[in-house]
Amino acid sequence: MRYTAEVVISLKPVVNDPQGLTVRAGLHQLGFAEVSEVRVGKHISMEVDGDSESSVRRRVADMCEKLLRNPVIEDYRIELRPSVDLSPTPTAPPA
Amino acid sequence: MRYTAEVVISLKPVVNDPQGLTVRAGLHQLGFAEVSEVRVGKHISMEVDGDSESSVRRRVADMCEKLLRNPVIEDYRIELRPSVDLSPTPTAPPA
Amino acid sequence: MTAAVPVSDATLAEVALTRGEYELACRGLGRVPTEVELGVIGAMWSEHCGYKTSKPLLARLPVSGARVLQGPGENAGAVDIGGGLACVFKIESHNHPSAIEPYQGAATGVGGILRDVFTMGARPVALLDSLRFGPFDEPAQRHLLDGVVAGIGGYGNCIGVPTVGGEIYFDESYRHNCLVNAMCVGVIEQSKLTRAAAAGPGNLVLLVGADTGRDGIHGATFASVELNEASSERRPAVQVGNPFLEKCLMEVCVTLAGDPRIVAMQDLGAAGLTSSSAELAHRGGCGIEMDVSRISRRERGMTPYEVMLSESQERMLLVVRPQDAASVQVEFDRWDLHSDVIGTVTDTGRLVVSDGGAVVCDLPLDLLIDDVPLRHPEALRPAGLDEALSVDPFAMTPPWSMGETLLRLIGSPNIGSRRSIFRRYDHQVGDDTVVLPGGDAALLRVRGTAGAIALTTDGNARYAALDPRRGAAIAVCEAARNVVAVGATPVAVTNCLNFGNPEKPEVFWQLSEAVEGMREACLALGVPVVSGNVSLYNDTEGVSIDPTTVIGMVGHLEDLERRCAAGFGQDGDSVLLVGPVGMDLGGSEYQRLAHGVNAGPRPTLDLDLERRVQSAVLEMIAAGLLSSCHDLAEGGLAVALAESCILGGRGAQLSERLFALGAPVVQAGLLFGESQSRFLASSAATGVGAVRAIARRHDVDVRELGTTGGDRVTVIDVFDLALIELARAHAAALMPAR
Amino acid sequence: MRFGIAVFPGTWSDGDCARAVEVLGHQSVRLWHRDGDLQGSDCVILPGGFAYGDHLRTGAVARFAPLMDSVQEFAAAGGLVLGICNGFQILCEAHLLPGALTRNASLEFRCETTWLRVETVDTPFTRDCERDGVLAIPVSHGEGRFVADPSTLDRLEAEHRVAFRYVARDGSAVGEASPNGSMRDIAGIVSEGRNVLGMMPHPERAAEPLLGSDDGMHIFRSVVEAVAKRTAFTVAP
Ligand SMILES: Nc1ncnc2c1ncn2[C@@H]1O[C@H](COP(=O)(O)OP(=O)(O)O)[C@@H](O)[C@H]1O
Ligand SMILES: [Mg+2]
Repeated sequence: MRYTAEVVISLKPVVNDPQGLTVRAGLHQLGFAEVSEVRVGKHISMEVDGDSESSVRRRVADMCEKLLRNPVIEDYRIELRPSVDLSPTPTAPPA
Repeated sequence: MRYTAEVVISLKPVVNDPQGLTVRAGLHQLGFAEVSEVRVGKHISMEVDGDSESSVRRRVADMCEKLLRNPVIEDYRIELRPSVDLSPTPTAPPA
Repeated sequence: MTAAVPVSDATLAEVALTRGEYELACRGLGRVPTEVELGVIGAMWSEHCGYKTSKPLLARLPVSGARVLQGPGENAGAVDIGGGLACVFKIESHNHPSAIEPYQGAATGVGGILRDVFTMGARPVALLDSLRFGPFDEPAQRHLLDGVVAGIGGYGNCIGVPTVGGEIYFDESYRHNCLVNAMCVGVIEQSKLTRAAAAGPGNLVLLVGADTGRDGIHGATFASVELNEASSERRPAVQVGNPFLEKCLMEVCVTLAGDPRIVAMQDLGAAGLTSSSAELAHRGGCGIEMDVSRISRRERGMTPYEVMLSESQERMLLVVRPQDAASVQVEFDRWDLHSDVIGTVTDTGRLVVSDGGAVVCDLPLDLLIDDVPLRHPEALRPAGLDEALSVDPFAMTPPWSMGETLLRLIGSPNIGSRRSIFRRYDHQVGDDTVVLPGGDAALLRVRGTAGAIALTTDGNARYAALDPRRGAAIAVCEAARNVVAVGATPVAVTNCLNFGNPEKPEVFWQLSEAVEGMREACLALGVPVVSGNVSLYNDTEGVSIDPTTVIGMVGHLEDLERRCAAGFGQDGDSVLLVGPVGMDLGGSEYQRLAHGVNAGPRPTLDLDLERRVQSAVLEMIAAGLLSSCHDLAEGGLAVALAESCILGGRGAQLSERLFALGAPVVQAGLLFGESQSRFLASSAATGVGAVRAIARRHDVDVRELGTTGGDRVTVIDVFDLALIELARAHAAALMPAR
Repeated sequence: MRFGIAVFPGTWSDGDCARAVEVLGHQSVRLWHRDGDLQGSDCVILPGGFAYGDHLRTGAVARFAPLMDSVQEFAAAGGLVLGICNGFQILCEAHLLPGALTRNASLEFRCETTWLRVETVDTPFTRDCERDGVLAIPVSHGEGRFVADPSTLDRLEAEHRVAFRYVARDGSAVGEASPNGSMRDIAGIVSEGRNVLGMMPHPERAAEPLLGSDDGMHIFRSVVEAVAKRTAFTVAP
C-alpha cells in the first residue's frame, strides 16, 4: 500500500517565531486587521509504502524523531491517507 | 467568531524542490527506503476573527493571493476550524 | 515584599547556588531572599555573570597600553586606530547552546557579540568565528558543523556584517562539547564611544527591541554546569534569534552614539534584564528601580521571576534624561521598534523590582556584584602529563614518503581549504574586505584613513593539552604572526577561555597556567588584553575538553599600500625562511595524522626571539621588500610552502639540500615540524640583500631556500609534486559527499 | 545625475551602492521605504540585503512598501530601476520582472566571485559593456535560483531580455559551478521596456581593483551614459 503522509513541523508555542511576527505585520499592513498569532512552520508531504496505516504512522513518527524535526524547538503532527495517484508527479524542470 | 486557519503553501509540481530531494536523500540514508517524492512547503497557522466560516475563508484566500503565496511558483490550500483557546495568547503590553 | 521561599536542594540546584553560597547571601542580606531575589542572586553569582572562579586569575592579565581606550570591564574593549577612530572588539562563546541546537545556538551567539559591540556605539564591521568539533569523518560532527555554520551565516549574512575570518579544528576532545566562539569588531569615532554606566538619579530606563518571552530562562546558570543526559530537559534554554530585528536595533543604536540624549546603553545578554540592569547601575555607582509590569511580553502569564531572567534576544537598555525620552522613542519608532519606559535610575545602590505596585526584589548591588563568593579551587598538574611529554617523536618511523605525507596533510580536515565554509558567509558586504578569508589575517580598510585593521583568531589546543601555559602563549604568538604576515602591527587581544569543569583540580590548574601563558606572551609582544570571555564546564560525563584558549587579535596597518599577501606573487622570486630552522614534532598535525597521538615535547617558544622575528618581518614588509609572507603553523614548513604556492597559483623549487639529509623522521621533523617564530616569505632576488640586512639587525636568521615559479612544488631530492595535485587535495579537505 | 537608493528595514548594500556611485563621481540619495518621494532620482537602485528579514519569501513584504508604489509609477514612465540581489527579488515579487528567485540548488548561501557573460548591450545598464564580454562580479545570496515557466523563458530569450548569464571564467558554460542552479544560468534580466534590470550578483562590490574587480562599474557607467543621452532602448533586430 502507498500512503500520502503530510507532516507539519511547527515551532513549539513558547519559542520565538520572528517569521510569524513579520507575516502578521505584513498582513496588518495590507489591512487584514482580523489576523492574530501567526506561526510559520514547515509542511512536508511524502509518499510512503507500507503494510498498514498504523505501521506507516509509526515509521513516519520515527522519521520525525530522527531527522525531520528538531526536538529542542519544534513539534510535529502527522496526517496520513491512502495515496491516490492524482497529482502529476514532479518533473525535472525544462532544461 | 474566531477561527484557526491553516494555510499550506507548496511549490508547484513543475518547480524543482532541492530541499525535498535533500530530505528524501537523508531519509534514505537513515534506512527509510519506503519514502518517495518528498516535497517541502510552508505551513502558516493563524487566528482570524470573522462572522462566518465562508467570509473568513474568502479573506484568507485573499491573504494568500496578495501576500502568502507567490503565484509564479506556489500553490496554496486553506483549512479552517473554529478556534479553541488553548494556547497562551500574547497580550498587549500594559500601557 | 512577597513571602520568603523555603529553599530546597532542588531550588538551589535550579539557581546553581551551593547551600553555603545561599547562606552567605542570607547573611549579606540580613534575611531570606524572595523567589525573585533568589533567581537574581543565582544568576549574578553564576560563573557566567560573576566569574567566581576566573576573576582572580583574570586580574593577572596586562590590560593597559598606549593605544587602549577601553580595557576589560565594559561590554567590549576599544583601541586607538588613528584618525580619531576607535576599534571596538570582543569575543564570546556560545558553546553549550550550540551543542544542543547548532543553528540557533550559533546564530544567537553571533547576535550576542554584535550587541556587545554596538552597545558601545560602534558600527560592527566584521565577524570572526572560532569553531571546534569532534572528528570530521563522523557524520554527527559534520551535522553539527553544518548547523553551526548555517547559523553563523544565517545571522551575520542577514544583518549585513561580513564574516571575514576564524578557524576550525577537529579533534576527539570536542566530540561531546563543540566550541563556538564568535568575535565582533566595530569602528567608531573615539568621541562617540558610549559607555554602559547609569548616571543621574531620576533619569529614565528604556527597554527597547524584542518582546520578552520565556526564552532561555537559566541560560546563564546552564552555561555554568556540566552537560549531562538530563540537559535535554533544559532545552527551552535555547533561544531563537531574529537578525532582522537586530539589524534595525543596530541602526538606531549606532545612530544614537554620541548623541547627548543618551546617558548610557547596555545590551541584554546572559541573565537578561537581571545582569544588564544590575551592571548598568553598579558601573555608574547608582541604583535602579524597575516595574516589570511595564515590559512588553510575547507570552501571557509570565511571572516577574521569568521576566527578570528571560534571555530573549535583541533587547537593549538605555538610560535617558526624562525630557528626552519621548524624542528618543521616536528614533526607535522610525524602525518599527517599540520601546518601554520601565524604570528610573536611583541613588540607593539597590536593584529594586516591582510588579505593578508590589516590590518583588530589593537587593544591594554590592552584594550582587562585588560580593560574588569567589571560588579558589585546588590546582593540580594532571598525573599523566609527564608521561606524554617524555615520548620521543623521533622514535616513530614515518609511514609514508614525504611527498605523500604532504598531500595527506594539505588535504586533512585541520589544514585543508576552508572555502566550503567561508563561502557560506558573506565576507564582502561593506566593501572593505581587502584580504579575503583564506590567507593569514583578514585585512579591512578603515574608511576615512589610509590604513587598515588586521583581524585573526587563533588557538591550537594540541600544544595546550601538553602544556597549557605554552599553548596559550603560542596562541598569542600565532595570532600576532598572522597579523604581522599581512604587514600590520599587533595592537591588542581579546580572548575566550574554553575549559572544563574548574572544580576539577586538573582543570583549574590548566586554567591558571593558560592565563599565565597568555600574560607572558602579551607582555613580551606588547599587546594588552582589552576584553574576553570565559566558558567553563565544557565537560560531558566527567570528561573535559582540552584546555582551549582562543585569541582574537586586532592589528593596525598605517598604510594600506604597504600590505603583503600570503601567496607567492611572482615567478623567479627567492623563497626565504625567516626565523629558525626547527624540527618540533611534538603536538604537530603530522603526528596526529601519521601516528594518531599527541605526545612528546611541545614546541619550544622563545618569546624574545618571537618578538624580534616579528619586528624584522614588519620592517621588511614596510620597506616593500617582500612579495609574499605567510606564517608557519600547522603542518610546518612544507605546508606553508604548499599554501603559498596554491594561493599564488605558482609552484616553487627548493634547492636547499638540508631537507634531504638524515633519516626520514628527521626529514619529517624539518618539513612538518611546528617550530615557532617563523615565516615563509618571498622576495625579488635583488631584494634579498636588504632583507638579510634587516634580519641581521634584529638578530634573526634568514635562509634562502629556493625559487618560485613553474607548476610543480619541489624539494630537491625529497619530493616533486604537481601543484594541481596539491591544490585539488587542499580544496577537497572539507568537501565530503553530503 | 542622481541615483536614488532604496532603504527598507533589513537593506544592507545601500552604503556599498552609494560608494560605487561616488567612485563614479555622482550623487546619491537614500529613499526611505515609507516615503513615496523619489527625490528627483534619475535611476532608482533597489539594493541587496534582507528587507523585512526576507521572512515568508524574499521580497514578499517589501513589495508593499509605499516606496514601491512610486517605483512602479517611475518604471511605468520609463524610469531606470536597477534591482540588485534582494532588489531583484523584490522586483520579481512586484511583477516588474517575470519569474521568481528560489532557494539555491545547493541549499547553501553562497558568497563568491562569479563570471557573467553580457548577453545584450541593448539596455541602459549594459551599453558600456562589450557584447559577450565576461565580467567578474561577486554574488552573495541564499535564494538566487531563477525560475520561470518555459514559455516565459523562451520569451525572455527571444526578446533579448537576458542581460547576464553565469559562465565559467573562460566564458564557457558554467554547469555544476553555477552558484545557484538558475534556469538557463540566468543571472539578470530586463523588463519588456528594458528600463528595469534585476540581477543577483553585486556590481557595487566590483567597483575598485583594490577589492578584486572593477567590472561592476560598467553597469553604473552605462546608466550614467544612458541618462545623459536619454536614449530609448529597443531590441536590435
Ligand atoms: N578572559 C577574559 N579576559 C579579559 N577580559 C575578560 C575575560 N572574560 C571576560 N572579560 C571581561 O569581563 C567583562 C564581562 O564579560 P561578559 O560577562 O562576557 O560580558 P557581557 O555580559 O557583556 O557579554 C567584559 O568586560 C569582558 O571583556
Ligand atoms: Mg554585554
